[in-house]
Amino acid sequence: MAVSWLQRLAARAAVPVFPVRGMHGEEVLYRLALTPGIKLVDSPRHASILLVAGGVPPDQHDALRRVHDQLPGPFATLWYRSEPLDELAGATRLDDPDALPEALKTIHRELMSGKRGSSPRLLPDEPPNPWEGLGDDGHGGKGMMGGVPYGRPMAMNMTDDIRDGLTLDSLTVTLGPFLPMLPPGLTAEVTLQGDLIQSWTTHSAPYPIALESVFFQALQGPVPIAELERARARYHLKRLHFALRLAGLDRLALEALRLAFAPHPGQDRAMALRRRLVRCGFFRLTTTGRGRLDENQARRVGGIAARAPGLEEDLRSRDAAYRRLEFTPIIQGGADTNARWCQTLAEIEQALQLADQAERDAVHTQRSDGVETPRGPWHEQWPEEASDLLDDLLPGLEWDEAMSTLASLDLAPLSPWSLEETSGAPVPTSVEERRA
Amino acid sequence: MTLVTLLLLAAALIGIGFYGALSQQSFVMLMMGLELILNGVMLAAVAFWALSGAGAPEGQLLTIVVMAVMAIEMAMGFALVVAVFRTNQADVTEGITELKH
Amino acid sequence: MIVSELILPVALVIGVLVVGAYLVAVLDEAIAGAIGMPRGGSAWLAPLTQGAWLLTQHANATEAPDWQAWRLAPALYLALAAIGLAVVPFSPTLIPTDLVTSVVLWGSVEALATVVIFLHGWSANTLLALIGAYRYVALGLSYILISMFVLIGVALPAESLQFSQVVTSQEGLWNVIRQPLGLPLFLIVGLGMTFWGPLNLADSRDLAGGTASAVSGPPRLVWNLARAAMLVAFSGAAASAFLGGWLGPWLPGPVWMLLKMLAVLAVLLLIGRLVPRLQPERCVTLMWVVFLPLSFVDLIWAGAAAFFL
Amino acid sequence: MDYPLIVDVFFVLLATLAVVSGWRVFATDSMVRASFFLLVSFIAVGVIMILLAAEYLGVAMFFMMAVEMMVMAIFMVMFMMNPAGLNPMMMVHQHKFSIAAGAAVFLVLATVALLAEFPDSPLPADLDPVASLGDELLGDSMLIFESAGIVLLTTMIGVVVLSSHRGRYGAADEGSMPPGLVPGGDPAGMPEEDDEGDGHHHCH
Repeated sequence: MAVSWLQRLAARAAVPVFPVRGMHGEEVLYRLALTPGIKLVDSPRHASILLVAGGVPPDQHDALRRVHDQLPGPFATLWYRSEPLDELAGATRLDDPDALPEALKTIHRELMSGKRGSSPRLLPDEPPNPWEGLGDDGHGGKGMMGGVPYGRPMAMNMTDDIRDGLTLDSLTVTLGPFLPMLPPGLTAEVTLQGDLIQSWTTHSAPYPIALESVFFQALQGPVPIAELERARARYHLKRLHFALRLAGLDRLALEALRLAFAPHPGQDRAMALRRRLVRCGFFRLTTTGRGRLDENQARRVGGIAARAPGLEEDLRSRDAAYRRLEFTPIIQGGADTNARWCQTLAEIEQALQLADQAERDAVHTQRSDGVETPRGPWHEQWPEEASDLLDDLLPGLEWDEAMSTLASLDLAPLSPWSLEETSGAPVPTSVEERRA
Repeated sequence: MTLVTLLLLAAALIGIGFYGALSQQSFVMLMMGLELILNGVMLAAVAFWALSGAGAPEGQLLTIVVMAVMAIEMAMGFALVVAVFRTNQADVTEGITELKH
Repeated sequence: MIVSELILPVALVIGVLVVGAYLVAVLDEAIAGAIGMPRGGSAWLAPLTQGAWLLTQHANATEAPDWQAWRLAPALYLALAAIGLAVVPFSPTLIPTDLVTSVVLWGSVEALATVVIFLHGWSANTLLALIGAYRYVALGLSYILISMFVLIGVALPAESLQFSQVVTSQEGLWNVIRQPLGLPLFLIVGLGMTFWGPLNLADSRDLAGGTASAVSGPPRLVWNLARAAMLVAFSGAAASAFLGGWLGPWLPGPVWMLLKMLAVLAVLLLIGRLVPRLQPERCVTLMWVVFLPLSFVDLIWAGAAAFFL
Repeated sequence: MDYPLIVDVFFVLLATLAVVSGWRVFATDSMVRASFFLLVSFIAVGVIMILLAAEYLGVAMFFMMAVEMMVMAIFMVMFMMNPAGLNPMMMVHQHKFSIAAGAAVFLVLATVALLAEFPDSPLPADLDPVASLGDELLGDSMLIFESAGIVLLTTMIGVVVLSSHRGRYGAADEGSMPPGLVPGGDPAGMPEEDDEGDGHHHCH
């Protein structure tokens, strides 16, 4: 029984999971990243389980079907806090984050041993763009020009090149909403020339992200600054995790995540993390001086992106309690990717230091008319969703620069629900009251 | 593997290269034809060196020179393609009716 | 005669490649565990289970790929690794292929690897793989030159283009000391030709796996195997060119050779885990502006050393 | 000179490979494939060279051609509208004449090969081809070798000038114009009758 021997071995492999990041689905993925025996992969071709984490809006179900059909058989789906597609009504659905790792492992085992059949294909297996070539030799047009042989124009360039003066072939594609390098939910039509982005048109904004409930409580009344600041550090550390993973620094990415989930993260650990990042060359080799925001853009994005170029916008400095802790906003001198990461790391350290200090003296916030969220000031209105500024920002960048710029910018709108509500933790009552 | 068979192979490569160089409209394809001709030439040179020239070192030297010629041909060819493409947006040989700009 | 000239060398090359590739996977897993990545199961078993899983997974199709090239590219890359290892001497007598120009042949393996990796990304007919392929060409054309100069440097004191002569020439002093710039530069070449760690521009995470992003099942297994095998072949070349190959006291030659290869592998895998991926533009700039001039310096140094020592 | 049977078998295989892939260069739709078919043809010829004891030249052929064809493929992608060969494509002129010319060249050369008498003097047994080549390159023929080097260097400079985006008086695609001899004057060094306009832009 050679086959069953192979299958038994395959069943013991680390479970390769391709996560579709739906609305509020990210939190559970951070936990999965720390789980041994589970491997989150970047391409659906490399996975045996499609994990749909969080809801997907109906207008993106077609995209979801396409991702689903890209998994090579045998594969299965698991829907975490998400309604399975109509065709897949029988698929496993799960709402309990703690049961997720075990469920994934079980599904993988069953799939390998043949107990569970592969998920059915949802779309017909036919070319999306049928042959429409015209002309004597199938050039697809008159003479040698024009025509759309496979639903795509011939590789000719009608727009001007923006870098080296050679107008060469350009390639127009639609990216998102589930591409793992982009913020979840973001879709864009992108024209590329080689790996140079020539144009970027954002079609739909990223899904809203949930803040921890303490930020909502801060608008109701005094909250402990220690809690607020630790929540802020956690938020930034999770973003840092994403960027470090993108840069191929898996180990430090996990270090950032472990720090985020530590019960009492200390400032010294954040400083150690920063030192290790400097030492391994993250700032010199990977981040770039690209992705520069002008002042208006920086103000629109808010938060880190605004403070990095030197706009001292921070609601915390209006609060007397913060002033007592000797809080002053940190600023950097640049508006590029590099400066934003320096700013992020500095703010993580600052937040953890404030938390330590505030905890000693049990300091609470004093003003509750506005709160400085990690995403920007939340005063009378929400921090604004700003993904359309990518249309101006990204053209002219290489793919890698564009992706690291995207990772350094926090453009998603804020969710009206708190992280605890969306990820299944007990909801503090004050949030419920506020909504009622 | 005799001198005659080697030379026949070289002749075949040169013939195909000749066809390509004459028939192709695209510059880059035309250059491929030229390269194929030089391929045959190099093979013939090495065959003579090994089987008919008693290992005279000039036989190998000739091949090295042909390789250098190939590199030069490639580089100049590509530079011309780039220059023509800049002005005419085309890479076909008919694109160069005048080469001043 | 057939046994000694055909079967033994082929068996040696295949054996070292397969065992070496397995060890690369185990070593990488062990390093990952040692520096604090979550680990499920033993490092010894992980490559086998992963391989078994890839064998059970179906090979997928993309829209209108260049089928022949797409399926051939992983196999060709593996074949290149085998050719590269075939010229590496394990002892004065145990040399799979003792070609007179083996150092130059190693250079051609590097150049052909660029072609094969480009083809792998190109033929899948998907965006991210294509970007990976383009990027790799830029990197490949940069590291080939560096490698040429470094290899000419080791051929100088040996007065030969043969790896076995290069090893013999190191009896007094290993090249790693005689030409201090050589090994670091050559390690960069090695990272480049296996697109490993900081130089993983072809299959990087910002491209969701790059040239391998659209490959699944057995072809992906071959591709992963070929990458590991290429690392092994490279470690063989580096060990013979700079670390004195089979030379060493007490132990028999082949054992020394294998130990040195393992040391080179360990260094490469450690770099791969600790250093972030270079941004492509910065990478190409570094290659041409810093490392290429350094390789000139290395060559001049090697020439002067060969002349005066 | 007699080669063992195994060498003859290899030669027949490699010769077939070289010719077939050389022919496929001009018979494939995919331009990238065309450049790599040419590479295969070169590699086959390189292996034949190694069989002929020209060990350095054969191996040099591999790496020279690998890099060259890689660049060629990239240029194909950049300049051809059908680089992937997804559409059938035939871009030829004077086709019949070219076929006839190619066949004629082959026939003439083949006749020469078959009819001419070449001296039969194989390699001396004690010859070291690599060392002999090296001695020649840096000995008697040093001038030729160094001239080739100089020519290559000149080519590099010329090529950079030809293909550079920046002209002496500004970007090439903006029509580089020398400045006037007096401020605001006519461009210096331009013939009077050179009227700006349609003259230059021929899109076939």
